[in-house]
Amino acid sequence: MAIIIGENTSTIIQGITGKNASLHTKFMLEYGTKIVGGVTPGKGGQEVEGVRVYDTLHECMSEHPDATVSSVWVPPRFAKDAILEAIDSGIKTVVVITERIPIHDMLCVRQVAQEKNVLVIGGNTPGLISPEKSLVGMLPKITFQPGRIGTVARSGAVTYYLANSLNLAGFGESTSVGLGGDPILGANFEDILQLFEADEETDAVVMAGEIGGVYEEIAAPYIREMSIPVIAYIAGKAAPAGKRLGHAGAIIEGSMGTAQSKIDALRSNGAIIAETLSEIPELVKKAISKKA
Amino acid sequence: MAIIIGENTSTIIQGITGKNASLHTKFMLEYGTKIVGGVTPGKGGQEVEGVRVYDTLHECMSEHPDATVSSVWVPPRFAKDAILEAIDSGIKTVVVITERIPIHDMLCVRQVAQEKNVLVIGGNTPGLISPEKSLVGMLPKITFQPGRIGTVARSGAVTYYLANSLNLAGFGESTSVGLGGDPILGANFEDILQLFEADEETDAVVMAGEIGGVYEEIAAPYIREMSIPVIAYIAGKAAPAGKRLGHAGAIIEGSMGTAQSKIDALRSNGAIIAETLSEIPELVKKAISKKA
Amino acid sequence: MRLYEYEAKNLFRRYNIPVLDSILVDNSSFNELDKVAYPVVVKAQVFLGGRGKAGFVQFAQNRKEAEKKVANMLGKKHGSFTIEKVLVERRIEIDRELYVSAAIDRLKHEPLMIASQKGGVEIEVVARKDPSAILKYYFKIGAKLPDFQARNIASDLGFTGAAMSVCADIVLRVFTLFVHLECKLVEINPLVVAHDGRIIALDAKVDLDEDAMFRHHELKEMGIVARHEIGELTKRERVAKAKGIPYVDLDGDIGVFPGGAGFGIAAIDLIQHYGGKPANFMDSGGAPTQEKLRAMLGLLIDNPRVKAIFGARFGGISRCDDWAKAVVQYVIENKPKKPMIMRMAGNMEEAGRKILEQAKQEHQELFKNIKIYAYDTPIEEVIKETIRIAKTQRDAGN
Amino acid sequence: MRLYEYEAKNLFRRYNIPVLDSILVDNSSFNELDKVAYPVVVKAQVFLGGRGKAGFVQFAQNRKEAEKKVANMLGKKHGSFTIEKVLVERRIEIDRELYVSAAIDRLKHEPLMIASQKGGVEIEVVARKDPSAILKYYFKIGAKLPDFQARNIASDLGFTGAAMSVCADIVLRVFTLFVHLECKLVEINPLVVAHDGRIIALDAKVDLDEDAMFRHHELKEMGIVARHEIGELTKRERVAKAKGIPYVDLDGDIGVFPGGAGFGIAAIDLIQHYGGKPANFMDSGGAPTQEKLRAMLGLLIDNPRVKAIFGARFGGISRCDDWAKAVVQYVIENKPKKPMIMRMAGNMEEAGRKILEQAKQEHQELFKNIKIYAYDTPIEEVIKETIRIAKTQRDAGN
Repeated sequence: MAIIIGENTSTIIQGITGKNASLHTKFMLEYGTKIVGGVTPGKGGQEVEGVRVYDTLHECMSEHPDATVSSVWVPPRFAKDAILEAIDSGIKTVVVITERIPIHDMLCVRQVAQEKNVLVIGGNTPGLISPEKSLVGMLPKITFQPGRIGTVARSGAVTYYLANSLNLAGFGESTSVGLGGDPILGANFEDILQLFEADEETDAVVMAGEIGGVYEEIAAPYIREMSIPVIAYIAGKAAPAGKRLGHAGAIIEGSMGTAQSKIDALRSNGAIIAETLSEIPELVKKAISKKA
Repeated sequence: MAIIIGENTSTIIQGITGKNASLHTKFMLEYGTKIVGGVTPGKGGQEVEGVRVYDTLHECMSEHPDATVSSVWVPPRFAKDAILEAIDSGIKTVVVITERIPIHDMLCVRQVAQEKNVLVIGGNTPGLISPEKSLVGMLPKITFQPGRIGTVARSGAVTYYLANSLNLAGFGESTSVGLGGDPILGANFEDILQLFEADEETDAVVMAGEIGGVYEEIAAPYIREMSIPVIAYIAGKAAPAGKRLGHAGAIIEGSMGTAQSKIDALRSNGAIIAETLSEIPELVKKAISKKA
Repeated sequence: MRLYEYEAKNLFRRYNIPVLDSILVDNSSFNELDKVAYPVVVKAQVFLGGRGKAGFVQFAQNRKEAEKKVANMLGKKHGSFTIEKVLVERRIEIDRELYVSAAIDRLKHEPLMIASQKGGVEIEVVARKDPSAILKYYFKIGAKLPDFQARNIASDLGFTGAAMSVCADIVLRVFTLFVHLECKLVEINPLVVAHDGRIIALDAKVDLDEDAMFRHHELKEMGIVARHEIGELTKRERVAKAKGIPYVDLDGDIGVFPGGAGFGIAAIDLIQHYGGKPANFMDSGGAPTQEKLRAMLGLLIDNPRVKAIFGARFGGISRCDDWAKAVVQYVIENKPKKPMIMRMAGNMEEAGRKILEQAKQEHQELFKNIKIYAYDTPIEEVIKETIRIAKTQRDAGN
Repeated sequence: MRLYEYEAKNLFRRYNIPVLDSILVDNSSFNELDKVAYPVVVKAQVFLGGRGKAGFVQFAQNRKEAEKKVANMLGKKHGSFTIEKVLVERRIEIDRELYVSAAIDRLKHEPLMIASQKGGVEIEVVARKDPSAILKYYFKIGAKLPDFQARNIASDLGFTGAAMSVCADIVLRVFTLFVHLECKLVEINPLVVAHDGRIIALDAKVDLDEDAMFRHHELKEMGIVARHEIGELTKRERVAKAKGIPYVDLDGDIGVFPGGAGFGIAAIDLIQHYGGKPANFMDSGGAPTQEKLRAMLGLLIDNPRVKAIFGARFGGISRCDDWAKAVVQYVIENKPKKPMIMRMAGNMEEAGRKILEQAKQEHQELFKNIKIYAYDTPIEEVIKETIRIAKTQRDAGN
């Protein structure tokens, strides 16, 4: 099964004519992602990698009403409008690659997404992948293998690393989801954990958080309700507190959001804590065999 | 029974320290209206006719949680905020005396009122009266007598006239409601007709509309569903078409809103049409006796 | 409050909605015609529709022809309007005529944008015969029109690519103008695609909410102020307007001195119903001052057509005693001879009655033609009596 | 991005939020002290909290005393900050200290206003021990704060009558500033009631969203631009900043050359976990240019503390081949002697590998200290090797 995207998921690329978007459209198509159309206002009628470009998502959807996923690659100042357009057009999951979206814009997007029950992943997400089925975003395909472990991480590089080390240990992923690095995100850990919990082809979930923000703490209570094991890792234990680190999601703010507060919240709700990335495959193995 | 206001209805006056508001507060109190407080921002702590003035409606409501009606007498530029304050504070019926409220302000008010299920009467209403029980607004008490006829009119003077002629013919009113003369109103005929229909002490309703606007046409289909007779009168048959009459609600616009289009809509839905104000008492008498 | 085309286009320029360069010509500025490129369109500036059919939109190939057509138009009447200004614009080649507006749906009480690919003078016919060609986009008051919605409208208007973006910007600006200035209507009909590809608002209609104008000082700076807008005013209407009294001359002989907003219309109905002819419509507004009440009375007394005056005061926010005081003071100061038949009821009725009684006793001669009835006399009786007295006056040649 | 108190107060003035007149003094502008009325408060301009306890808020009775205290403060360190400017304000008598802010609740993802009658330095203690004294008012982003809500807040702050209206205006302006400039935080602590009845923002904190600053040109006009704000920058941090590279010096000897946003933090964790000491934090951002990649490498090579460099490229939007090209070009041009141990996997890994192999063959000597592992070597192995090599280097005295 996998979550959110599968082999038949029709996907639209917003901002498809951009340099990165068109390059990764090529990669996604090569991977097998079913891209049914692209949108760039003012460039309707063009083609990118054989994909037709529309002026509006509405127009694109009227020709491809089966599309459920769109991915946003537009510059930050246009991101809010692009996401709202996707929500308004009936898209169910919006994967927002754009990074550094203004915070107030994202607060507005969250509000509308919640009202309309739409899953917005990102901004500043590398995307998500259901290996050998579909890839939406810019994850490097080589890192991922099909399997029964779900992964969800805030950092793109950690997502790749996780998959890499799971694969080296003989595991593969049902789906790997990058939540994104912007300070205000659409989907949080809990949203994705719920999807994995409901997925019959996911045996365990690895979640990788980091210092800064409160997403890990918010998700913790839900872990207690889950039937599949959750292995959690928090990056940034060694990060210098009080110094501002460039990755916006990793700023240490207030008393919340320290590595320790996150680890405590997760552990006390039944998550299996990995002290380092390296020990994750071993912990996954144990958790699954214990359950079986 | 009566509708909206009865002898025990706790009422608040917004803008109570204004010249007209304080004068009519006196009249309302004399009539027996239970005014529990007044609000004028910046004048908290004063008294008007023995009624305590609060800075905020919130503060007033926290001391008088039983209040269900408030009446707005503030200048037009503050009316929107005062009405929204009333809605936010849990008031169920807002009687807006203020006239010439900007149209976009009233559109906003209507939107919020609808969401929160609050009845906003006016703007530019003379108010409403349940004779010998309660009076909210500036209707002249002398004109009204208790009885079993409901009246609802757009113009204040027509409301007075109606009651006057019904009384001279031996009838009285359960409640008389002035909808108000502004171009965009809160409550419309249908809202009030529904309340009269549900009121056990109302035997018939007289509705008096006028040229301009679409309120009469909108209400017409509901009349068909009513069990009590509706006698309807439309003022302005003799008004010079195409000339702008000062009473904003009476502007002839487009093909809708002519006296004839209103009369046709009302008649075809079962209303008894009065050609002149004068024949109303006779029509009421007939309608009631026919039904009994 | 409707604006003239040239005023609306000035607003359009302020909001960067593309319009043609144009010049405004009146009797004193024919030399403006040197400043425009020919051929041109000459358009009378009037509020009333149908100016095209009435011959008040004309083409001119050159300055000479334009001058002739302008001169011909100025001073003519369109309905009750005298044409005082004409707008002269370059005539352009047009490929398509579209329709775009922002308006208020009074049935749903919601603002909306309306767009159609079938713009032009026949848009009402399209709306009736082919409603699917008229697209409606509702929005919440207070909310911004999202950019994507503007693009959807531009796309629905048949634009693609770069032209879609240009049109979406125009749609956004129409919306912005509508919201910023709290309009009742902003309408472009037609919005045209010129032969050279430009998208231009060829006509412009803006209807403002007078009651919101106090918030928009920029309008005053542009010379747009609240005004009487329908037809040419009579002398008396001008006087009334200057005093802030809504007043319209009618052609009967019974002066109507109403009390209480809204009753003026019903009073006219009643007078006509009983066979009388009202001489005017008038509205006192919510709480008229003494001075205003006296001015209202003065308008009727000074009108030679008026044979008798019908007055009615339902005292609400406007108190009977104030009303009585104003009447008494007017009578004492002006010693009018015309009969006045009135009815006074409502708020402060007793106090009003005392004032009138006392004045009547002190100035018996002055008040001999003045009758003021109370609560217990039906208004029909008062009206019938007024009609009867007016007839007597007419018959007596007064 | 936090602002200095004086910058925040300039914004407050722009939004008509009442603050005291003040002067800004640095080493070159002591004569400004003539322009203020005494007694005064002298406040160090730093981002770090706790300046009061650290002695960086002082009173002065007269100019002489003020000059001494200013001179004493300038150049001192508060945490890692050097105090470069002080703000000097008239000292006033205070009756009450309140708290007002507009902020973002990151648990609910909603903006809100916060108010408390118990303002002052102990507000955090109040929040912990007496949470009911902290009032929260959530609002929807995009919506205006209704006037009545501002009045409710003013009323909840204990104001009545005219003072309530004054305070409600301040609350509205705080809201407006927060929304207009898309702030993360606008905070007044304390908002004071002066003995003479005035309501004044005695302190001012504003935290801006750097990612929204492109929309707010007025900030640039006021001299407020995106900047590194925490502590004093090291020389290398200044260089990095000038090149747009997020970089923080740490005190270890392993240079971290990350690839892919977010991995920098995890890399530091891993190095520490295996007993190594990272020399820096660095972030490449989403899609670094060749030039930026070479600059990042240069920062590490030029750092004498760095004994070995650990690099990792997970090619996503940043492609492995681009990364490999940048490394090769840097090595050929700069002939670095420091060992570099790297791992490259992901997007365009094959192409990257070819570039590296070819360079290695062509420049064997230059690449002898450079090892680049692939997808199939776990990153822990690469890190462990880096730590081992760094130790060898250290032991060898390199």
